[in-house]
Amino acid sequence: GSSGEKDNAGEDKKEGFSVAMVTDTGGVDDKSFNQSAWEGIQSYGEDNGLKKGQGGFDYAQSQSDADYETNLNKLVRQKFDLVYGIGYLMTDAVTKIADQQKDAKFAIVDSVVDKPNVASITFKEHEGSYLVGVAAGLSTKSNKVGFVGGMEGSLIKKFEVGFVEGVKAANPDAEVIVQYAGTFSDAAKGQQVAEIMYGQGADVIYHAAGGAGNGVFTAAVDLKTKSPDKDVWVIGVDRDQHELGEGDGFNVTLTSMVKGVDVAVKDLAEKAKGGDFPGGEIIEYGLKENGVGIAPTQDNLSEDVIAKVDEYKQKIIDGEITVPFE
Amino acid sequence: MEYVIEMLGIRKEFPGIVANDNINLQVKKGEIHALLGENGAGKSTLMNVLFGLYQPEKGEIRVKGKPVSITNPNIANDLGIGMVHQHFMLVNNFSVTENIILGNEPTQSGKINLKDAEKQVKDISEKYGLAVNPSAKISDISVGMQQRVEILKTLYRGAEILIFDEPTAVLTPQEIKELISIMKTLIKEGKSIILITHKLKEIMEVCDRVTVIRKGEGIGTVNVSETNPNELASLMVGREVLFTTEKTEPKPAAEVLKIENLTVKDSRNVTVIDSLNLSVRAGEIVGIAGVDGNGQSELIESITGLMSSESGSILLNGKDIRNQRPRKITEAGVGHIPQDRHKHGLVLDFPVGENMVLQTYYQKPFSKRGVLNFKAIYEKAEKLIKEFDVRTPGSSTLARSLSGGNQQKAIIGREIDRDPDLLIAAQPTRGLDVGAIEFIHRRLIEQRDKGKAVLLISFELEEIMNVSDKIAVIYEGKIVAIVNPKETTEQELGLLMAGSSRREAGATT
Amino acid sequence: MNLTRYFNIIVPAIAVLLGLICGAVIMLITGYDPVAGYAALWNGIFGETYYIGETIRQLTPYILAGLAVAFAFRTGLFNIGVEGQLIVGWFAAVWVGVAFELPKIIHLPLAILAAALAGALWGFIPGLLKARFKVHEVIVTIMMNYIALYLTNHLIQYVLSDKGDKSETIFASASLSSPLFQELTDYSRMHYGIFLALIGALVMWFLLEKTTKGYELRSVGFNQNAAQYAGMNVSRNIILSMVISGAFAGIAGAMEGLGTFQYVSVKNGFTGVGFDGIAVALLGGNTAIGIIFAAALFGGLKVGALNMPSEAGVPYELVEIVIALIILFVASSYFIRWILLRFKKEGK
Amino acid sequence: MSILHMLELIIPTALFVAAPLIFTALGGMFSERSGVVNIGLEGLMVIGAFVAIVFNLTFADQFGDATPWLSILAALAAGALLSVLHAVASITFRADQVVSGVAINFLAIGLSLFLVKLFYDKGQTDRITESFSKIDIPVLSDIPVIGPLFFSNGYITTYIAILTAFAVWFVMYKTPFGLRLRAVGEHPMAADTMGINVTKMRYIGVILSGAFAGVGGAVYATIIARDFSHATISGQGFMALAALIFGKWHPLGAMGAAIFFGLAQGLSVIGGQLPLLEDIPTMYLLITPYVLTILALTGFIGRADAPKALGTPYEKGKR
Ligand SMILES: Nc1ncnc2c1ncn2[C@@H]1O[C@H](COP(=O)(O)OP(=O)(O)OP(=O)(O)O)[C@@H](O)[C@H]1O
Ligand SMILES: Nc1ncnc2c1ncn2[C@@H]1O[C@H](COP(=O)(O)OP(=O)(O)OP(=O)(O)O)[C@@H](O)[C@H]1O
Ligand SMILES: [Mg+2]
Ligand SMILES: [Mg+2]
Repeated sequence: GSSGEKDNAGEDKKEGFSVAMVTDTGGVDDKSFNQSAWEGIQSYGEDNGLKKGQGGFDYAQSQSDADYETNLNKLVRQKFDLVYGIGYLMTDAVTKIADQQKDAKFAIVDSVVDKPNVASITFKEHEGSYLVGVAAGLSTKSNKVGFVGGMEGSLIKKFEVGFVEGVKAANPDAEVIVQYAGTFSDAAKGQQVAEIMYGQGADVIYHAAGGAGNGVFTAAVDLKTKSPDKDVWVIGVDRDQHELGEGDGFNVTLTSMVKGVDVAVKDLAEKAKGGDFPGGEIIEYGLKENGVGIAPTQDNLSEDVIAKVDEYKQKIIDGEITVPFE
Repeated sequence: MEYVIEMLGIRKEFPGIVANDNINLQVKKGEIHALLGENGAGKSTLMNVLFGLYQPEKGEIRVKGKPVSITNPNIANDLGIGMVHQHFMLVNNFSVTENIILGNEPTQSGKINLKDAEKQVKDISEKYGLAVNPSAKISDISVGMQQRVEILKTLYRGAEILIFDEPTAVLTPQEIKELISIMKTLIKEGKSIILITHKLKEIMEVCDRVTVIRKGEGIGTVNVSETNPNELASLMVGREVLFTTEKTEPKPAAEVLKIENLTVKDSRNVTVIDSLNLSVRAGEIVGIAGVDGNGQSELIESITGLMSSESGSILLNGKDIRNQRPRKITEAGVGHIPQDRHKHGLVLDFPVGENMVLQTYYQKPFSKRGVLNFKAIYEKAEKLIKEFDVRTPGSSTLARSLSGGNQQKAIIGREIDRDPDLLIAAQPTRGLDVGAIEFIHRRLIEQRDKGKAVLLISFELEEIMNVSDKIAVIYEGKIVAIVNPKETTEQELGLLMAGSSRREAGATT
Repeated sequence: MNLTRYFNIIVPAIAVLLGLICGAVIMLITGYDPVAGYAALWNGIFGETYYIGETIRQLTPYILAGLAVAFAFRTGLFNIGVEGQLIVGWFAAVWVGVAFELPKIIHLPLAILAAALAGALWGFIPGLLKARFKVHEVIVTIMMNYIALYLTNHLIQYVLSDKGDKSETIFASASLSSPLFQELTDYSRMHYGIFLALIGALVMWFLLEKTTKGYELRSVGFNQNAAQYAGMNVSRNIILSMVISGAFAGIAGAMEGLGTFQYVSVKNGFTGVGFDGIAVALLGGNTAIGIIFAAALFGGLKVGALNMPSEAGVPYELVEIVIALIILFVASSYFIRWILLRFKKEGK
Repeated sequence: MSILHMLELIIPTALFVAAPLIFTALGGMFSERSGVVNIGLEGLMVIGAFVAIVFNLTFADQFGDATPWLSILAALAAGALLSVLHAVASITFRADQVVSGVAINFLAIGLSLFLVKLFYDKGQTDRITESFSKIDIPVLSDIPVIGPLFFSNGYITTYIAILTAFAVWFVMYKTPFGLRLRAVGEHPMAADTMGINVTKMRYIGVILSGAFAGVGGAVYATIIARDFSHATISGQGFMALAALIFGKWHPLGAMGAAIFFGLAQGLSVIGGQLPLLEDIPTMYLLITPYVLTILALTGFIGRADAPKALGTPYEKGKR
């Protein structure tokens, strides 16, 4: 239900630094970056004793891309001190509203908006993808791994390129099959692509395909259920997608490439609260900043592989390896 | 004498109209009882009440003396009442057998037993002399056979009392003859029949008694042996009716339509018109007589541009109009009263007014610079409605809600008003009452007298003989004979239409 | 006659009322506060000039999409392809918007024309296939929607950008955005397109009801055989109808491309506006004036509903349910009429 | 890649993609054959998907392995229930059938998401744990060539879908019920005069369509999506409608069309890996299924005749 907004509006306004976010059409529980961002905001709110609603922390869900601007505007009107736009799709909306509402503070995730009152948060997804690429290259037995992208574009390209580089670095003999599903939402398409890839002999598939990626997990789990002695793995994306790979007595999730949207969002809110809002700046979260990385659940990786991955990680952090992204 | 059916004091209302008011109808066992009345008099309504499709507001129905309440067709079926509807109630893409057994299918462990059904159909059809092909699709068989299927449907259900609603309106003379003999067989087998028809000749020929209704009210019942067509007609219309249309001698002038060696193939590449020659002069009515399916429709459609032809020429006032677009042909001076008024003649969902300019809407004064002038359109419509006695609540009433006769009058008005050099009238009086028929015939002759050419296609020999100045007999896509209506007989025409040559037919000249 | 007009107004009004009442009942049953919910909805539409502006912005493409569906419907065709036609229209408008810089008086009309042409082309194909090969327009338009989606996505990536996700922003000379409206509505995205939509409605009404061509199109819609008999070119009219319908849809796309967004981006799925257009058209009884009202209702509910979760904690989807019920009630107007007639009789 | 290997890869995936469409298109056929347009198939699938997932999540612990079966039954019931609304509006209240169907689509998505928020306080459900697994059909899968292509690595529901299509064909063309249903859709007044209750037949047709579409949605959600969100069913109902028309309102035709869609989509996936095609932009592969469908319709399938009375409410005595 509703509740709670009126009683704390008065007091909290003064000392509490309120934050809110606009989701894209995926919604706040998309098991992906919107959810991750919302977790970051919630965690910030709890740490600072804020309540959900006006004057505390909140989100506005977009039903279509026409709603981005309306929602951003609405949250500014509700006097949130910092408003996030989640996802590169919101770039233009944030640019425009930032122009109109010069006194308000904004942040955009996954994209860059060059305005003095906007902080841009981006991630080095290629670095994280490189690491899981290494894991895949070392874990494959068939020397064939797959990459399933959602829709083609510069963002997903970063995942693809990083992953392919990682595989090649760890296992020069491995072949990478790359296929785009053409959608971020159609699980059937993802499943079909994955089945065909596994059918071609791939044994590890990394997906960066949003909801379509669920189909990749489905394909793997069902294959494994049917032929338990066959090795099929999926590498999850954005969050630790361990639970998606759960089967009857096994798990097909090799590992996941996590993107610390929650970390970044919370981090920025704390900074802004402390009067240190990085307006006009681009904050890049890479391996070094702990903004991307390999998921903590690594049960299915062997000790050797984990050690090797850590080795590469250090090399990237140290600048010994520069991962390309296009 | 026992009555199998008694309808007493029946009243049926529709919103705003009383279709039946205090009508009595008593049918004796073993008789053919005619029901006569103008278009819209309420005949079909009364029969639909008897068949359980409508519920009467008042009145009693007795079957074999027992009062019954017929609330749906199933009950009528159970009481032994079967109906052959005015518009066939057949599913076109089903087979004959499927149509007959529908709703009453013989089954074998849940599956329709088609073999058994076909055998039953065959048995009944042999018993009553109703030749049908049980496995043929309805869309592939002739109208006559479709009607036999309708009759078989009722017999299959064990009907004792059969209602025929205008069964002959759609039949060719041959088919009518067959139907009459079928009805006689049925009576011999102990059935009773109620027959609705506008053709007084048929009533005189087969019926025992006739009940007349006028404007929803029962006028009375008379024995056929004690009456004559003139009396029946005036009973039903309420005034004197002339039967043979008054006609002066034709004054044929220049040739308006000249068809030479016309050949037409249908979609299956079968030759349906085969080097046909025909000529129609100004000031004369040429009637085309023929059995349905001998190329009449194709002939009309090729002249009017609705169908394309292979070769030959169609000259209108000397100019070839073959394979031109319909618009060109219309503009060249051809008027067309189509065979199927619902399919071609009208846009049923347009008001009567807009239907009146169906071919002329783009011309002045109905359209100016691409914009319609509704004032002019409705003025024209009002004028035609008056002139042609179209009975409609108004020119903005939808054409759909007019009766068939009035729809036909609207079309005829529209076509005649354009004053075409050649007027093609295809079955212009189908299903109409004698009053309306008289009116239409007069209009056709009027056109002729104004010096226009008229081409009349009809399956009714009587109509052809009465109205035409010259009769062209069509057989298998060819004109096989031209006869003078005054010098021929229905017998001779019938034989010619069946394909025998002039000499064989025993021409008098 | 008077009764018909009375019914034409009163029946939709009752349907809307019934829909809202059902919505309230649902909120009550599920433990939400209907008063707060509807207050939030109201505020989301009328609470601030900004929201009013946004509502008008939202209903603008709805009008045009509704006109597109209705135009085809009135001529006997079911255009499920408005969505695809809208997408290609959007793309074409933006393409022209970013490709040249021209005086506004040329540039803006050119961009709108491009959108109309693109939509028309997308309607032409199903129209042609229907007229020439009797292929069912419903399937072809469904397929064309997907083709439009993938094709424009590709072109956005490889033609309008360098493997990017969206185009540049259009030049101001091609923009429909209105400083005046923005000022009046506190920076909403309301734009001049609303005039275009209203003109569109006028055009559709005039074309169908008043012109010779409209008469032909309606004849073909009702009875192809009679139209052919009357000398009309049936095939050409079917194609024309789909082309005009597609052009309306294309212009709806221009509203998004030149008005609301000012750019075009890669789409993960359909915009939904084209499908909503079906509901708008049907709710508006396929008449121009009806569509304007239906679009206003739709636009208002959709924009206002965004305010419901935050202000009253009521899920946004409640409004979708209400919209569905309104459509259902309008569709079942036979029933409402029947009850009204009962009332009238008893009153007398 | 050899052709045979390619087929081995594509056909099983085509079959599972086709299964939900087959069920839904068969349902649509019942409705449309009885004369009622059902553009609400999409919404009916949504409700089926929603109910199946919610049921599965709620009862997985109680019912274990039987859960997916029971959740499909629940979806069947839910689809049937929602379709009653379409039936009442379009048959009893003589609503425009297209309008009513559009309303069903809106209602289904609105209602199910509303309930998801109400039940789980979030926008999409969790992932289900109980689903169907892949099987090889005993004996048949051992047949050389054909076995691996058609009878291995399939979901049981796919085989049920295909068998159902044949069963529906039998019902439609061999039983009194089918004959009557088709008669009602072709010429309701004729059926009426033969003592068939037109209203009843149409109600049955529409409710069956709801039941089948509910199953279609449930199969999609249970096997493919495995959770429920706003995007779970997005356009499959319209594709099923297209399959129905493509298949000329014939059960086996509809099944064939659905499998054709699956194959075309599979081809578009695998096309990216064929030597000749690998360099062409993905877009061409993505639009392949749709272009192929249009070409097929234009080239050799030709016109389809809808049931004659489709879309017209039946009123006794109306001309
Ligand atoms: N379903 C109906 N709804 C409203 N009015 C009707 C309906 N059916 C018939 N009527 C009215 O009842 C009157 C009688 O119609 P009916 O069909 O019984 O005439 P009919 O004698 O059979 O005419 P015809 O010779 O043309 O067949 C008509 O004038 C018509 O106005
Ligand atoms: N649903 C209806 N509403 C209003 N009038 C009707 C309706 N059904 C029939 N009628 C009227 O009933 C009368 C007779 O109907 P019927 O079906 O017998 O037509 P008809 O005049 O014989 O024409 P047709 O040439 O088509 O046989 C007509 O006046 C017609 O308008
Ligand atoms: Mg009659
Ligand atoms: Mg009649």
